[in-house]
Amino acid sequence: MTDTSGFDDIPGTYLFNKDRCHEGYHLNMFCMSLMKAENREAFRSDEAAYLDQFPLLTLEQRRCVLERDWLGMIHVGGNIYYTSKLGATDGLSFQYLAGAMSGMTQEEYREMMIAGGRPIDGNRSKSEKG
Amino acid sequence: MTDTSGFDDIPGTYLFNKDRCHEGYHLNMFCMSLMKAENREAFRSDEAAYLDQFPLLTLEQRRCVLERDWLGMIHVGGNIYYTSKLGATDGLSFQYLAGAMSGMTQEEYREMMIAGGRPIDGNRSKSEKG
Amino acid sequence: MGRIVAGVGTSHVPAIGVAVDLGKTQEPYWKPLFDGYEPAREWLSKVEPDVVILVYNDHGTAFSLEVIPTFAIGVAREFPPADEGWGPRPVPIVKGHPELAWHMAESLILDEFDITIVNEMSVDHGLTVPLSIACGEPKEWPFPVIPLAVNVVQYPPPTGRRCFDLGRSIRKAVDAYDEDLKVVIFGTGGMSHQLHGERAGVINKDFDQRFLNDLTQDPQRLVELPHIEYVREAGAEGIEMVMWLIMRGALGDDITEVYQNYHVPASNTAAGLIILENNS
Amino acid sequence: MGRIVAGVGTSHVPAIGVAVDLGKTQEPYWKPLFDGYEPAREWLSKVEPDVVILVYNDHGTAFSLEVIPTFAIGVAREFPPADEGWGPRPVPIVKGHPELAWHMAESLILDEFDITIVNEMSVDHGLTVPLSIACGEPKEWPFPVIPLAVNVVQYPPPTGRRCFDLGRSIRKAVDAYDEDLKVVIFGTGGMSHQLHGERAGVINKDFDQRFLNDLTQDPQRLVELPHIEYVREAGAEGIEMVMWLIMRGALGDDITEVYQNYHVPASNTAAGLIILENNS
Ligand SMILES: [Fe+3]
Ligand SMILES: [Fe+3]
Repeated sequence: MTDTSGFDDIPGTYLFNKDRCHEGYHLNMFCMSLMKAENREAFRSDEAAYLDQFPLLTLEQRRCVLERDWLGMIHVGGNIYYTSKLGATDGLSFQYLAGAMSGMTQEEYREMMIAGGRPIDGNRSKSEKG
Repeated sequence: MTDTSGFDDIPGTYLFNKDRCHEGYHLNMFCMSLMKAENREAFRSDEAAYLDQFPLLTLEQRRCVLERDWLGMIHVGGNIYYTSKLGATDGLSFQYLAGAMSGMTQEEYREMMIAGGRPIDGNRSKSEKG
Repeated sequence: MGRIVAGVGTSHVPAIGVAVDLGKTQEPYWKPLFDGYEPAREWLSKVEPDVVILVYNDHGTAFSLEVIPTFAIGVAREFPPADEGWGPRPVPIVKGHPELAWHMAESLILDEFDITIVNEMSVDHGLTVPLSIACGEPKEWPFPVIPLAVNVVQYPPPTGRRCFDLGRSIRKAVDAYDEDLKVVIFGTGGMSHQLHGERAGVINKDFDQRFLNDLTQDPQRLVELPHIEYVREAGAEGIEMVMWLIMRGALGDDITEVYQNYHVPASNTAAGLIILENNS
Repeated sequence: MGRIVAGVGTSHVPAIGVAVDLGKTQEPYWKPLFDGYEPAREWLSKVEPDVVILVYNDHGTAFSLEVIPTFAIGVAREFPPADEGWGPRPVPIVKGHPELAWHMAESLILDEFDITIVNEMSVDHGLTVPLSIACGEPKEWPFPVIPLAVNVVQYPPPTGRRCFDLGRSIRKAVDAYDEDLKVVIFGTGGMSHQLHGERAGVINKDFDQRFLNDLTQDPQRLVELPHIEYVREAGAEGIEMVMWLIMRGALGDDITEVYQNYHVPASNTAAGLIILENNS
């Protein structure tokens, strides 16, 4: 079998592999539907009703969407290029989403990036981090 | 350049290459739309109006469709796997279409096939044929 | 580990599906053909594959001219029969095998085959007719199926060599699968037929029978056969036969032909069938 | 005959496009980055390519999880900018070059690359941001563009070696084109960035600068770099850098680096740019 377990040792990182593709399929396809202006409008006017069109979403996936739990979405198979379309619908930038997922305010995150970004040292492997 | 001119020497044969893909694009996409029952119904109830939804069809392509000029469709970029969907809409089999394109009645064509098919000898190249 | 125990080559003529669906298989036109399928059905029901990898081409159905993948593998749980213009065939939904299919996709891409991964698609006669040929009319297909769609409609199709090499890489992938699975691979399409133009109906029995025989006797000749030979000799749509080379490539050098059948006509087409058991 | 005269590597960060579209390029946050792009713009306006081959990845825009091609080439006359959730970018429609694109598709498939041919698609920031970086804000893009989309979103992307080899095959195709065409190839994406998860924001300047330098000094090291190295060292989305190897493979052995620029941050990303002239 193709062994991707090495990737699991990288902290705070979720390889979008076959399992995540499968788990997140309908969540990501919901996000993709927001590429159309009329769908964004429909979603904004009644989020729960719009989500009803995606009956294969799990309850947890729905919760993550409704509560804008950006890291939670990743945990249940969301892919950032898809969830960012929900972000765009809300007028949020990739930088806001990145901050939200890593537990920082947008301002803190922005300052970290201006200072050179999150350091790679200490962030390569869970054991190194541990 | 990739040279496909050798294929032009094969009589009565139209390689579906880049030029035919380009020329026949909208004709074939129209045919493909007939894979939905509701579209078949709309087409049947007013063929010309239905075709108006495909404004990039040439006049000749429209004529071929409206007159069911099956060989003509091939000459203007139609691909048999697409035009056969128009055939299916009309309740016609591949065998009917093949007969029509080769200038035979369905019965003549069927008999030819039962007798072993169109012979390959004499049908390999235009020069051989000529 | 997985094991490819056999390969099946078969035509996938739509009219064969129509004959099954309309209960015409015992009519004089069709009976000789279906009689020829009987031994293959018996063989397959004895083999009882755990999974079938079914190599076929989509005929402008799930894919259109909009997006034309050279090789596409279906990783979905199920694949509904497509509506090709006369309503979907009344056959069971095709169940997939996402675990092996994803494993194959990963393995093939890392082995430098540029596969397209497909999570949702319908399947046309190219896939369902071989199932009808091999299984008759069961309530459910007796095994899960991994669809492997090959572009042979838009020129250029993959070369014979590329198809054969893809077969070898499929074998590596199946061998490396970590569950015991008995796999049969189908290569479908052909044999000689031309569906379009003034030359429609061309049949070349010599070409076809040499092709069938050389699957065991001289596969290298087939691997090197250029596209134009298929088109000139076996009819424009005879080019589908390159897909049989994927099946052949997935078998080892040591194979045994256990059955061969050839019948003209099935509608516009020479219907061939071959069963090759893999000894290595 | 066609001639690939140069390769450009550049990031394609969406926020760079936003900065252009909202007129923010002279604000303190963005000015240093855009100042660094000036020499590249001057260089490109002097080269005046007849066609640009632009290697990028689609970010779940034209393609979705439904159908995931490993390599896809756009053969259309034009490609509209996509709506990625905030409306399409207010940039010109991208004109294609169907003649060269189809020739490449044919040549690549016959050379055993399993390309997906695409007749209709929109293009997202992955393609339009490099154009903004290279050309500023013209009324029309100054050259036709052949989009070459690579899957780097769904694991597994193509290997570095496969990308490099694809570049070589692209070069063969362009060389064999029967019209005089001056071609520049762009490899885009990266450099280090991670957009998701608790590790979002990771930047690895050493990795990036070594990558930039090794495009001329040790391309073989890059060709052999496994996916996990990119992900661990350059952030999960840093894997996009494999696409630069297609550009590098399309150049010969004898190349000259004429410009290099590196700036942190562009939003979440280390923005790199390199220009390599092809001497052979
Ligand atoms: Fe077929
Ligand atoms: Fe990107």
